[in-house]
Amino acid sequence: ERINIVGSTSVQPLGEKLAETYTENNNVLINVQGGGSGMGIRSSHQNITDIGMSSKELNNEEKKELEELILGQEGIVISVNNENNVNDLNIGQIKNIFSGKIRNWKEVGGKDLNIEVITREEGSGTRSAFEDLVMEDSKIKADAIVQSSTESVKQSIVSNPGAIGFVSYAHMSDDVKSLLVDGVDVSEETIADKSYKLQRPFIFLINGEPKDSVKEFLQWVYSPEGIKIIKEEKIVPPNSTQILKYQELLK
Amino acid sequence: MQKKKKLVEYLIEKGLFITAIFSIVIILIIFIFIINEGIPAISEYGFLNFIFGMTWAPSDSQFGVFPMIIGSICVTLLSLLMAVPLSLLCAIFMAEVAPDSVRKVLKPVIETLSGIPSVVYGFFGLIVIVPLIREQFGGTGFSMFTASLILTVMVLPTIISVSQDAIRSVPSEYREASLGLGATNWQTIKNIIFPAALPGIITAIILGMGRAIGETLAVIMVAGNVPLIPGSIFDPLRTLTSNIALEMGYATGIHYSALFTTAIVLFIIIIVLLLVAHYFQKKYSMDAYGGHA
Amino acid sequence: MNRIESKNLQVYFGDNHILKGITTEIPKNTVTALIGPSGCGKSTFLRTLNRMNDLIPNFKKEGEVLLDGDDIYSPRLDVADLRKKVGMVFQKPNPFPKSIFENVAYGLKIHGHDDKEFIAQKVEESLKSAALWNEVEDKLDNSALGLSGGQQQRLCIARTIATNPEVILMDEPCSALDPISTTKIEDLIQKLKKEYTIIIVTHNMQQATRVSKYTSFFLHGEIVESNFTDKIFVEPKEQKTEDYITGRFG
Amino acid sequence: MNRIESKNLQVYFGDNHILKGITTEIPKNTVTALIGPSGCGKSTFLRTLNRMNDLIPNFKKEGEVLLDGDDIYSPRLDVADLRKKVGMVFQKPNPFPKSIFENVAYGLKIHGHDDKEFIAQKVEESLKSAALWNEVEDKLDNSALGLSGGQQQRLCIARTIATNPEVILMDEPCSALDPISTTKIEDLIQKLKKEYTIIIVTHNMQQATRVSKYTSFFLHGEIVESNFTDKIFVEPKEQKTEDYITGRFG
Amino acid sequence: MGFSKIIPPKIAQKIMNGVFIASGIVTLLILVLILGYILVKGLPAFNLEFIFGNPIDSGKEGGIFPMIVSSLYVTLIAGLIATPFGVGAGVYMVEYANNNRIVRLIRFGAETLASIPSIVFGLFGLAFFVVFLHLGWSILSGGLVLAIMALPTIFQVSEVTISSIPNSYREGSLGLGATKWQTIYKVVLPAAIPGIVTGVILGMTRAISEAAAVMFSVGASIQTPISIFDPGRPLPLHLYMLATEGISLEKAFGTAAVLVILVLIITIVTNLVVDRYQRKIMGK
Ligand SMILES: Nc1ncnc2c1ncn2[C@@H]1O[C@H](COP(=O)(O)OP(=O)(O)OP(=O)(O)O)[C@@H](O)[C@H]1O
Ligand SMILES: Nc1ncnc2c1ncn2[C@@H]1O[C@H](COP(=O)(O)OP(=O)(O)OP(=O)(O)O)[C@@H](O)[C@H]1O
Ligand SMILES: [Mg+2]
Ligand SMILES: [Mg+2]
Ligand SMILES: O=P([O-])([O-])[O-]
Repeated sequence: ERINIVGSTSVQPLGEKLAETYTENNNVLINVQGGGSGMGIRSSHQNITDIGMSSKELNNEEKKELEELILGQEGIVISVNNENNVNDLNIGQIKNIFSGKIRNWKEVGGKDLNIEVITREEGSGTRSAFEDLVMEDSKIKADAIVQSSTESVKQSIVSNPGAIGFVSYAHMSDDVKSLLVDGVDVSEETIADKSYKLQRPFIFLINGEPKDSVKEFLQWVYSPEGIKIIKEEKIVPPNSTQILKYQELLK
Repeated sequence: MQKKKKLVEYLIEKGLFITAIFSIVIILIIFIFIINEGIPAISEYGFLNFIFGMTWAPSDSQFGVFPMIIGSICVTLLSLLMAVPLSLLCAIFMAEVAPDSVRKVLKPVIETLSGIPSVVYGFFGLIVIVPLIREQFGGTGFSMFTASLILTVMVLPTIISVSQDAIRSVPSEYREASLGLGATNWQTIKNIIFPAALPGIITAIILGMGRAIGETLAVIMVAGNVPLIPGSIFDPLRTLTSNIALEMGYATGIHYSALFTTAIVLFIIIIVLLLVAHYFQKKYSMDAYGGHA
Repeated sequence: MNRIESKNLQVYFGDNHILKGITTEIPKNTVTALIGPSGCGKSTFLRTLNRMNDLIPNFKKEGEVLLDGDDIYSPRLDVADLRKKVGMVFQKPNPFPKSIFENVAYGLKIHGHDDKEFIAQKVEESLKSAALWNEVEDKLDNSALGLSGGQQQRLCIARTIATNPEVILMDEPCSALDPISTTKIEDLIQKLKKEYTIIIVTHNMQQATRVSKYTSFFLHGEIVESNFTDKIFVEPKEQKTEDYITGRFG
Repeated sequence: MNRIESKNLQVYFGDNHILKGITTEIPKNTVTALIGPSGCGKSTFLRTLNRMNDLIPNFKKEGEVLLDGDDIYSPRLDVADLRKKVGMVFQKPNPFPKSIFENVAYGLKIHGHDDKEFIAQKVEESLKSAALWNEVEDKLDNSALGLSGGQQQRLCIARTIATNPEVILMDEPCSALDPISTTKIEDLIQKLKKEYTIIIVTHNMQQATRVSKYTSFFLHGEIVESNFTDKIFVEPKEQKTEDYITGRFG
Repeated sequence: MGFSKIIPPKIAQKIMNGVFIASGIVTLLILVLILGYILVKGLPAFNLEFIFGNPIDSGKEGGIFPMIVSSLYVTLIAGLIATPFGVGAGVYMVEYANNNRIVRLIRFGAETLASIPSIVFGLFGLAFFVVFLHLGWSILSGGLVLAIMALPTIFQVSEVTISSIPNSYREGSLGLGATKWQTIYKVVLPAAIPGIVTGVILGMTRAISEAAAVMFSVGASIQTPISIFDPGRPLPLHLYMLATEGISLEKAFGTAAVLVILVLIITIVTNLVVDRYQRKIMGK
C-alpha cells in the first residue's frame, strides 16, 4: 500500500515528518515528493497523486475541484543582514522597499547603504503570500535579485550587508536578522492570534473521495499526535473547531 | 551455419541501427511533448511577441523572453570563451606534457569533478564567488560573469576528458615523424596532433556547450535571475533554462504553457548554435587533412 | 674523424635487455650499413641515436652516445636541435595526414622558412631526389595517405632530406621499393654522402655492398663485427658473420 | 585449371583510374608473382581479389573477377567467406593490439574453433612455419605491438596461414626481412604451393625467380606481360619488361 | 604555423611549456579548491551513522543510507540502459552508416539531446514515464530519465573513439575472413575500450549528480528502495532539499562529500582497471 504526496517544497519537510512518524506504526509506504505548489495542484487535479501540497491558497477556479485541508499557518519573516541596525519596518515601508521607491537604508533610519532586494521566484507560495499581504497594487521591482529557495535567499542576505528578503518562519536561523513588522515580532503566538500579518497557509489537497489508507492517514494528521508534529515544525495548527470540521469530513 | 551467420550479421546491423535512431526518437517524443504543452501560450500570446517581448511578468500575463535569449547566449558563450582555452591547454598538458604518474592522478579527479551536483556548485558560487565578485567589481555580485565562471568550472571536466582522449588516440607514428624532423614538442602538437585530433576536440566542445546551455540549478543561484537585458557582464541576468526551472513548480494554466514555449525557444537556440559549431567542424576538419583522403 | 660514437650502450625496454653494450664509431661523411637478422636491435640502435626511443614509456639506457664529442643524452642538450641535425627515415612509412606537398614542406616550415617560392622549390627538389616527383607532381594537394606503400616510403625520404640534416638515419629505406626506385635512392645516397653522414639499415647484402663504406653486423643486441664493407663481405673475421652473410645462419 | 580469373578489370579511386583493364588468369596450386614499379597497381589488384578495396570509400570497379568460376562481386556471395578462402598478408604489417598468441589464434577463434589445445598447437605450428617461434615462444603473452618490424611481418604471415586459406595473397611479405627469415618464408611458400594457390607481390627479381612459376609484369595499371617465370626473365617478349627487369627502366 | 615566424621555436616551446604547466596547475587549483571546499564543509557531518543510518526529521538528523542506495540504483539502471544504446549507436555511425544524411541527423539529434536542460528532462520524465507509461514515481522512471541524459555523452565519445581506430586493424581482421560484426566485437571495440569507458564514466557521473531531472520522476521517499518500482531519493535530490529548504547545510555538505567520494572511488577503480587492460593489450 503506497500513498503519494506531491507538491510544495516548503510543505515537503512537514509532510515528510508526518509520513515518517505515521509509517513507523502503520503498514503503509508514503512517498513525499516535492516539485512546488503548482505541481501539487496540477497533480491532484490530474489525479496522479493521492494528496497534493500547496503553500498558498487556491484561486477560485481551482477551489471548485479540489478540497483544501489546512495544516496550519506559517509566518513569513522579513530578514536583513545581521549587521543591519534597522529593527522595525511597517508594511508601507516594506512595500516601498520592494517596489523600489526606497533605495537606501538611511531612508528608513539605517546606515547610508544601498538596499539590495532579494525576492523569490514568481509563483512561489512564499512570494504569492508576500505579494498579497504587502504589495497590494504595486509590484516587486523588476531588477530585484531572484532566488529560488529559502536557503539561497538566506545565504544571499548573509553575504550582503545591504540585502533584504523574506523567508519562511520555520526555517529562520541566527544567520540573518528578522525585523518586526508594524512593531510585532514573529512567533507562534503572534501568528496564532493573527497580530503578525505576514502569514500563509500550508495546505493538503484532495481530489474527490480519498481511498481508505489516505483517509486513515489524514485522520491521524488531525489527531493530537499529528497536531503535535505540526507544532514542532513551527507551524500554527488550525483552531479546534476547524480540526473538528476536518475530522468530520474525513469520516 | 552459413545462413545463420548471415542472419546474425543482419540482425546485429538492424539492432545497431535501432540504437542509433534511438536518440532521434527520444528527441521527437520530447519535441512533441514540449510543443504540445507550449501551443496554448503561443496561440494566445503570439510567437513573435513571445520571442521579442521585453517584459516577463506572468502575473500580468506578459511573456516576453527576449532578455533571457540574450542571457542564455551570453552566459554560454562567455563560459566557453573561458573554458575552451583552459581545458584544451589542460588536455594537451595531460596528454602530451605531463608524466604518466601525473596524468593517472589528474584524470579520475577531473572526471570526479563532473560528478559534483549542480546544487553544490551553486552554493559554492553563492557563498564564495558572489561576495568575491561584489567586492572586486561592485554591483550585487549576482552576474553574468559569476554564472559564466561557475559554468566554466562545470564544463571543464567534459571538455578536458573527451579532448584528452582524442589527443591520445592520434597514432604515435605521426608524433615520431614530426619529432624526427626536429620539430619541438609544441610544433608537433600545434601542427600535427591538434589538427588530427580536431574532430574529437570539437565533439568535446559541443558536449561542453550542451552542458553549459542546459545547466540550470547552479546558474539560478548565482545569476540573480533578473529578467532584463544585462548592460555589462557584471549585471544580473536570467537564462531560458533558469526561467523554466524557477517557475515550473508553481505555474498553472497559460503561465505553465509559456514555460514550455520557453523550452521551444531554447531548442531553437541550441539548434542554431549546433549549426554554427558544425560549420566550424566542417571547415577545420578539411584543413586538417590538407585535401581529400 | 668520427661523427658518432657509442660507448658501452645498453638499452632496455622494461625488463627486456635489447642492446647489450654497443661500442662503435660512425665516421663522418660516409655511409655505414647496419645488417643483422630481424629483431636483433638495429632499429633500436638507430632510434637511440636521435633519442626517438625517449618516447617509449619504459625505455631505459646506460652508457654514452656522442655526436661530435658531445653526449646527446646530456640534459643541457636540446632534443629538437639534435633531431634536426640527425634526420630519420622510419621503418614503417609514416606520412602525416596532410597533403603530399604539406608533408614535405612541414620540416621547412617548422624550421622557420616562410618564403613560399623557396619552399615550393625545395619540395620539388626533394621529391625529385626521392624519385617521386613524376608520379605526384599533378596531385601535390592530394592526401599523402592515398599513396601506395612504396610511394609513401619515398615521400618520407623526401620529407627527411628537405630539411638538410647533417646525419641521416635510414631504417630500410628501400624495403618497399622496386629495383628502379631503389637504384634512384641509392644514387641519392651516393650523392648525399659527400656532405652527410649516413647510417642505413638494410637486409639486402648487395645494397650494403653497393652503398656503404663500413658495415656493422648486429646479432642479439650486440655488434659481432664492424669493418670496411668490402672486408666484411669478403673475409669476415667472425664465424657468425660469415654464416649470416652466406645465408647459412639460424 | 584456373583458380582466379579477372576479365577486363577496371579500378578507380574517385577520379583516378588505377587499374586499366586487367585480364589475367591465376592457375591453381602454383605461385604467381606480381612485379612492377612502385605505384603501378599491384597492391590494388591484390586487394581487389579479396574485396579489401570495398573498404575504401570512393573505390569503383568494372569488369569481373572469378574465383573457381564464380563472380566474387556477386551480391549473393558472402564476403567473409570469400576472405576466409582468400587470405592476405598486407604490405604494412598490421598486428592487432593484442598479445602475440591472440593475434595468431584470432582467425581460428572467429571461425568457430574453441578447443584450447587445438588452438595452442595450431598457433605454435603457424609461428614455426613463419620462422618466428624461437623469438617469441617465451613471450607469447606480450603485446604484438612491441615486436620489431620484421617480427611483426612474420607474425602477420603466421596469422594468415593459421586459418588455412585456399588462396594466399602476399603483398611483399619479405620486404622487412633479413635473408635468413626470407629463406624460411620462401621455403614455407614452396611447401604451401602444393595445396594452395599463392599470389605474391615482390620487388625482388631473384625472389620471383626462386619461388614463382608464373610472373605478371604490371605497369601503370596494366599488365604488360604474363608468362612462365623462367620465360619472362630470360626472354621477355616486351621491350618494357626487359627494360624493367634489367633495371634500365625509367 | 605563424608562430615560428615571430617567435623562435625554442622560445615558443619554453613559453608553451610554461603555459601548459600553468594551465595544469590552474585546473588543479580549481579542483583542489572545490573538492576541498566540499570536503572541509562536509566531513564534520561524517560518521558511520551518517553513512549507514536512516534520515530522521527530514534529514536534519540521522544518516543517508537510503539515498546512497537510491543513487547507486538509479545510476546502475541508467548505465545498463544507456551504455548499450550509446555504444551501439557509436558503432553504427562509424562502421555501418553510409547514408550521410541519416548520420548527420542522428549526430544532430544526439547533440541536441545533450543540450537539453535537466529540468526539461524532469518534466518529460514525469509526463512520459510516470504518467503516460504508468511507471509511477519509481527508481525505474528515474533511471530511464537519467539513461536518456547520459546517452548522448556515451554515444558521442564512443563515436569519436571508434572512428580513431586505425583501419589497418579492420583490414587485418576482415582479411582473415572475419565478419563485420566479429571484427567490430573482437578487434575494434577492445581497442576502443579506454575511450568508451571515458564516455561511460562521464555519462554516469552526470547521471549520478543530477537532481533536477529526477526531482519529478524518482519520487522522494526516504525509505530504502527494494524493487525498481519503489520510489527513492538519490543523493543529489536529498542534498538539494537539505540545502535549499534550509533543513541542514551541514548535512547537505556531508551528503555532497559522500557523493564526491563515491564518484571518486568509482572513477579511480575504473581508470585503474582500464589502465591495466590497456597495458595488457598495448604492451606498454
Ligand atoms: N586509397 C587510395 N586513394 C587514391 N589513390 C590511391 C589509393 N590507394 C592507392 N592509390 C593510387 O593507386 C596507384 C596504385 O597504388 P598501389 O598501392 O596499387 O601500388 P603498388 O603497385 O602496390 O605500389 P608499391 O609497390 O609502392 O606498393 C598509386 O598511384 C596510388 O597513388
Ligand atoms: N617498444 C618495444 N617494447 C618492447 N620490446 C621491443 C619494443 N621495440 C622493440 N622491441 C624488441 O626489441 C628487439 C629489437 O627490436 P628492433 O626493432 O630493434 O629490431 P630490428 O633489428 O630493427 O629488427 P627488424 O629487422 O625486424 O626491424 C626485438 O626483439 C623487439 O621485440
Ligand atoms: Mg627494425
Ligand atoms: Mg603496394
Ligand atoms: O514550494 P513553494 O512552497 O514555494 O510553493
